[in-house]
Amino acid sequence: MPELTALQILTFLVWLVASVGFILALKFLASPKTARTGNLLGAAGMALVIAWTLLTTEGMLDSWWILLIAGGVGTVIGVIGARNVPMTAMPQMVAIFNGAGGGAAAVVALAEFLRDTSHQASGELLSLPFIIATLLGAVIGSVSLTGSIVAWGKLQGVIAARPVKLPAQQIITSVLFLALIAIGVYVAAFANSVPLFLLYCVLALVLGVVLVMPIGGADMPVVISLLNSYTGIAVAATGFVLNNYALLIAGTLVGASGAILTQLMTKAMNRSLFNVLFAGFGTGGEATTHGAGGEEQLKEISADDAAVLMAYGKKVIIVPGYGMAVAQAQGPVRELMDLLLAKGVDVEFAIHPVAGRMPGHMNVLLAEANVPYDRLKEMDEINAEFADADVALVIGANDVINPLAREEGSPISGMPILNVDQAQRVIVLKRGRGTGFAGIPNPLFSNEKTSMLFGDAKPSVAALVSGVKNA
Amino acid sequence: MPELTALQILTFLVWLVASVGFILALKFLASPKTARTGNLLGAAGMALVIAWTLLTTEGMLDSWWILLIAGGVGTVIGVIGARNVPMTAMPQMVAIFNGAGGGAAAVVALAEFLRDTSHQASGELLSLPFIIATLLGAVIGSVSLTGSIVAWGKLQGVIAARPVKLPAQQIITSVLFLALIAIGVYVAAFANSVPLFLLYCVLALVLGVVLVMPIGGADMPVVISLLNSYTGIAVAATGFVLNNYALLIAGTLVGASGAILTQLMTKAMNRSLFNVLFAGFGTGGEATTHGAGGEEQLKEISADDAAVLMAYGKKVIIVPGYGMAVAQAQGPVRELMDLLLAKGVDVEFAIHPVAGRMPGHMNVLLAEANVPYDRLKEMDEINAEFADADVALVIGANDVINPLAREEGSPISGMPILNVDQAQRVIVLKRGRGTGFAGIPNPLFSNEKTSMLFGDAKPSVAALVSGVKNA
Amino acid sequence: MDASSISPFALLAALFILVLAAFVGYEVVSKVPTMLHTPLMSGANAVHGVIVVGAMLVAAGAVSEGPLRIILALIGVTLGTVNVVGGFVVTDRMLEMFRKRPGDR
Amino acid sequence: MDASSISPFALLAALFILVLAAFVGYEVVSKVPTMLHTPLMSGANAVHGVIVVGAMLVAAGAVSEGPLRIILALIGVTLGTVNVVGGFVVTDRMLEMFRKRPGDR
Ligand SMILES: NC(=O)c1ccc[n+]([C@@H]2O[C@H](COP(=O)([O-])OP(=O)(O)OC[C@H]3O[C@@H](n4cnc5c(N)ncnc54)[C@H](OP(=O)(O)O)[C@@H]3O)[C@@H](O)[C@H]2O)c1
Ligand SMILES: NC(=O)c1ccc[n+]([C@@H]2O[C@H](COP(=O)([O-])OP(=O)(O)OC[C@H]3O[C@@H](n4cnc5c(N)ncnc54)[C@H](OP(=O)(O)O)[C@@H]3O)[C@@H](O)[C@H]2O)c1
Repeated sequence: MPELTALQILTFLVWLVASVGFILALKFLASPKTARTGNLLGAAGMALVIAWTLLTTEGMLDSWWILLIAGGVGTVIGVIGARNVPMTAMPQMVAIFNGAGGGAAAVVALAEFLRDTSHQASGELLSLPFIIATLLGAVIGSVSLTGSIVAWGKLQGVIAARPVKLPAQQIITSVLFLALIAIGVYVAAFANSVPLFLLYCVLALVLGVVLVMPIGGADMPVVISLLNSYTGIAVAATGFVLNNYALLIAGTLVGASGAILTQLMTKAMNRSLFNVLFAGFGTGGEATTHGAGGEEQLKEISADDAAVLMAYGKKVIIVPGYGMAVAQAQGPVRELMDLLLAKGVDVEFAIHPVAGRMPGHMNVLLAEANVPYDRLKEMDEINAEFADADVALVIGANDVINPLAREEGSPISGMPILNVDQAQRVIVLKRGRGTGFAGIPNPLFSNEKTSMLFGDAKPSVAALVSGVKNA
Repeated sequence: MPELTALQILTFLVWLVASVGFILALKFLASPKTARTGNLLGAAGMALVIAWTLLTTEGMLDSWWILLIAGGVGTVIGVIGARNVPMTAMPQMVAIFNGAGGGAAAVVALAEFLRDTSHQASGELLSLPFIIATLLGAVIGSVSLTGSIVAWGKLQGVIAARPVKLPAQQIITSVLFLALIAIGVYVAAFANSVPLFLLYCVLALVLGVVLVMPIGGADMPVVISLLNSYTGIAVAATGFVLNNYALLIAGTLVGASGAILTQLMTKAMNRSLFNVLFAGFGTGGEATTHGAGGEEQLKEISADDAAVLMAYGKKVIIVPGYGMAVAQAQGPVRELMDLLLAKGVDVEFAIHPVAGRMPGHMNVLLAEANVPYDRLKEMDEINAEFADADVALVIGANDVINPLAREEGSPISGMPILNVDQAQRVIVLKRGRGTGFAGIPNPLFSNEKTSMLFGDAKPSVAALVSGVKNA
Repeated sequence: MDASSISPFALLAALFILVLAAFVGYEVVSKVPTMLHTPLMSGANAVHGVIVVGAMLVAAGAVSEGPLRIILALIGVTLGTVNVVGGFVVTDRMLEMFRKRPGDR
Repeated sequence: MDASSISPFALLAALFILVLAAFVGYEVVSKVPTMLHTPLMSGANAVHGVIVVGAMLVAAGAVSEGPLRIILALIGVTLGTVNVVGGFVVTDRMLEMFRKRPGDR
């Protein structure tokens, strides 16, 4: 390695500063108070390294129009997408951004391969660590790109959300894997062939589709988190190829953090990652929402009666679930909280770790509706308090309060649940007899403490609001 | 940088593996269950890197007798010291080991300086980053060496434990600092002079003494933790000089962890590091233990009466403090616990974060006596439970239960304390009217709920044990 | 630095950095509370948007290297920009909602 | 590697490693509960005992470099060995006491 110029030394220092920014961006997420500052620090580090690369790289400004067009288009898409996406569509949005990153990593790996083979004397091979990292960046980035697109499609309803198994799913997957390994080894060790590298990328793109198609729509958040980790690894690999420590560190950070986040998510659902990826379990909200649920008589309650119960109680615990997200009912829910608090009723929210369809889903929605976050209690904290509650108001939650989880033999067995059944009264808001994500009946609904208030959660809550006003 | 040989590449990998071992050694301390495994992993990493260096370094085996003598002596001292030290003398022991590390770092820095200047053409200067790191390693290592020795002496009673201010303390410290800076700059930038470097080391040794002498014996644990961090930094600096990543990473890890541990300790005492280092606050147990305490009548209780109170209570909370450590009473305390549990009394221990004279002091002692660690409750957890306790049994604790901390104007104001005064009855075991570490009276002792059981804690607890047996 | 001629020392240094960064990522993220897991996902997503820097390096000098490279540069920079801009903006939008102090209305 | 001729690149790599290791140290240690703070102190103490490796490098070849170097090597290796051996043994001794499972007698 030749001596470094002053410019190169400064470049290293810029990378270091940017990397510290990235670390702080993740570190400051430890508390909602510092999280936003952290994100801004991350963005500042990013701006620094982008600006530095722009201004100091030889030949960069010759390509000004490429940067202007591509950067402009990318910025417009990014900003418009990010600004306008409804909170319920957040997982899809993250999937798209993640896929874009994976695609970019694959493109960079490909371009590096092309550049370096073009300088190569015939018969000579690129150094092994270099070509291995290039292949890794290309394959993982490609899988992440198409996998993310499929995940987006499933959540957006563009592709069937149910698990779509190909005719010979296992065989196809195995063949693809073996082909990728074989071509990879050949390209690395025997001939740095451009056509084979391209074939390699195409197969990886196909693999991304094949891997995600058989997974149910409702499991997509786990898949997206995993693909996020993959993109991180792809970026780290290209960082290795380019000997660029900003990419290396950022990619590794994300690779590690995505991996542990995925693990935390599957653990909260009491499933293994293997089960998520290969068992075809999640069938996606709408598909099976209606029909199941059995024939038991369910006791109904009118909105006004429910409102009176709450208004004259001492403590109400609200249990939001996926249905609140679907109905976009968080605004009215907050109004309800305000009214009850004004009447001297103690109101708290019980947040199950996997309520909704993405981690922290309920927190984001309720924060959007300005519910102060010290009213949101995590499961372990609130479970002891249900016994003191006059009313547990369940808004579109189902699996996370299903007592079957306490018994053997159901798909959710062993998942910790909210002890809603310990409250004096349980009022459940849902549209009909639909099951939740796991597709199983919920005996809580026929419990004698429970009364149902049928209908879409948004008008139902609005009715409760006016009920409380009049009470 | 020339191409690396295979041996050099393997050396890097050995460093990496060892570094992971060091990280895991610290990481696994997050839980008592994994802590010991972690320590073994750290030791394994250490053994690996030592063995590798021994076997692969050119010229190493020519010096076999140096290694044999020095390694043998060091091992004997280390093992004998570590095996035989009583738990109460742990801080001193850590101080000695830490000082040894600091001294070794200074020696290595000095030797590197000598080796490199001897190869130097006259008038030529060593590269700036290299010489700066060498100077840092030498100065910090030297300060750590003598500072640790003084800390050891104060705790061991070899040197007066009270703060010993030199006649013109501030002036001497300032002059030393300025001299070190001036010589350092001169040696680095103008002449790599060996005599000046030696003078530099000597001044640093003096500085270590001058900095620690004015600090009270009881503040030594904080000082030792800080010096531990210093040694880490010195080791990292020599790692930089030798371009040895095992030293660099290990030193940095310890530097960072020592710094945050020091911060946690001062925070738990509600003081600033500045206050600890410069205010001459801690005066050390024995020195002022007797005399203060005022003239109020203190109510006494006999051991048998106290035993009856506990044996027929439902819940007893034991509050151990420094006095239990001095009296080595942990064994009898555990017997007492066993007896009470056998009688159906619920027994728990309230562990204040700064009870004793080192962090986790009480935990170590009680663990030594086989008290299961789920009976030890941290302050935040247990404070709510005192109201339910029939008896709070205070064994040689004082400051950590002093209600003056809740008021303004005392040296411990603002320090969180254990709410012992909320128990039905408080029984205090101490020798006489001695004050605690902070040297202030404790109004709790004249509280009407409180009864004193005077005497050394060990026989007192033994008396309680036989009292409970007969009750 | 010409990438394909990475020295073994640079490789080894990168390996150390990789291992340490993985530890940092793991430790830092395991302290994030569940309620911030969605912003964490999108924040981490934004961080790997730094790949846009790699794409810019593809663009540098692309004009003189023919249309294939220009096309790759266009695609790479567009995708990378979408990732980085979208990622940070959407994370900021989510986190803004968490900004309210406890007790606020 | 001759130390005094460290290349700028090696310096920079060391800087990255330093910063990342500092983060790792900070994060890892801030998860250690109070009750393990004393073993933490002595465990960290043992870890910096790796300085004995530096002292061994002083010893290597010392015999041919005269008495001063031999003395330095003797002192350095002795001190380093005390640090590393004593540190790990004493930490292990302390941690052994914590090994009992909750509820054991
Ligand atoms: N949080 C995550 O990260 C994550 C990720 C993947 C999977 N999951 C899984 O998702 C599930 C989450 O449980 P959950 O209790 O929140 O939800 P859920 O079990 O999916 O139940 C949602 C309920 O809301 C009702 N609902 C739907 N739309 C509604 C509307 N517009 N108005 C009123 N009610 C409506 C549905 O019944 P009707 O059809 O009768 O209205 C349904 O029973 C868990 O099984 C979890 O494992 C979570
Ligand atoms: N834990 C740490 O890391 C750390 C570090 C530095 C400083 N400190 C400081 O140390 C203090 C710790 O508080 P603490 O409540 O544990 O202890 P303390 O306030 O120092 O009080 C100890 C008490 O034990 C009694 N005692 C001494 N020897 C005894 C014996 N053989 N038998 C029975 N009683 C005996 C003494 O009274 P008699 O003389 O009347 O017997 C004294 O009042 C705090 O002020 C803290 O800030 C702690």
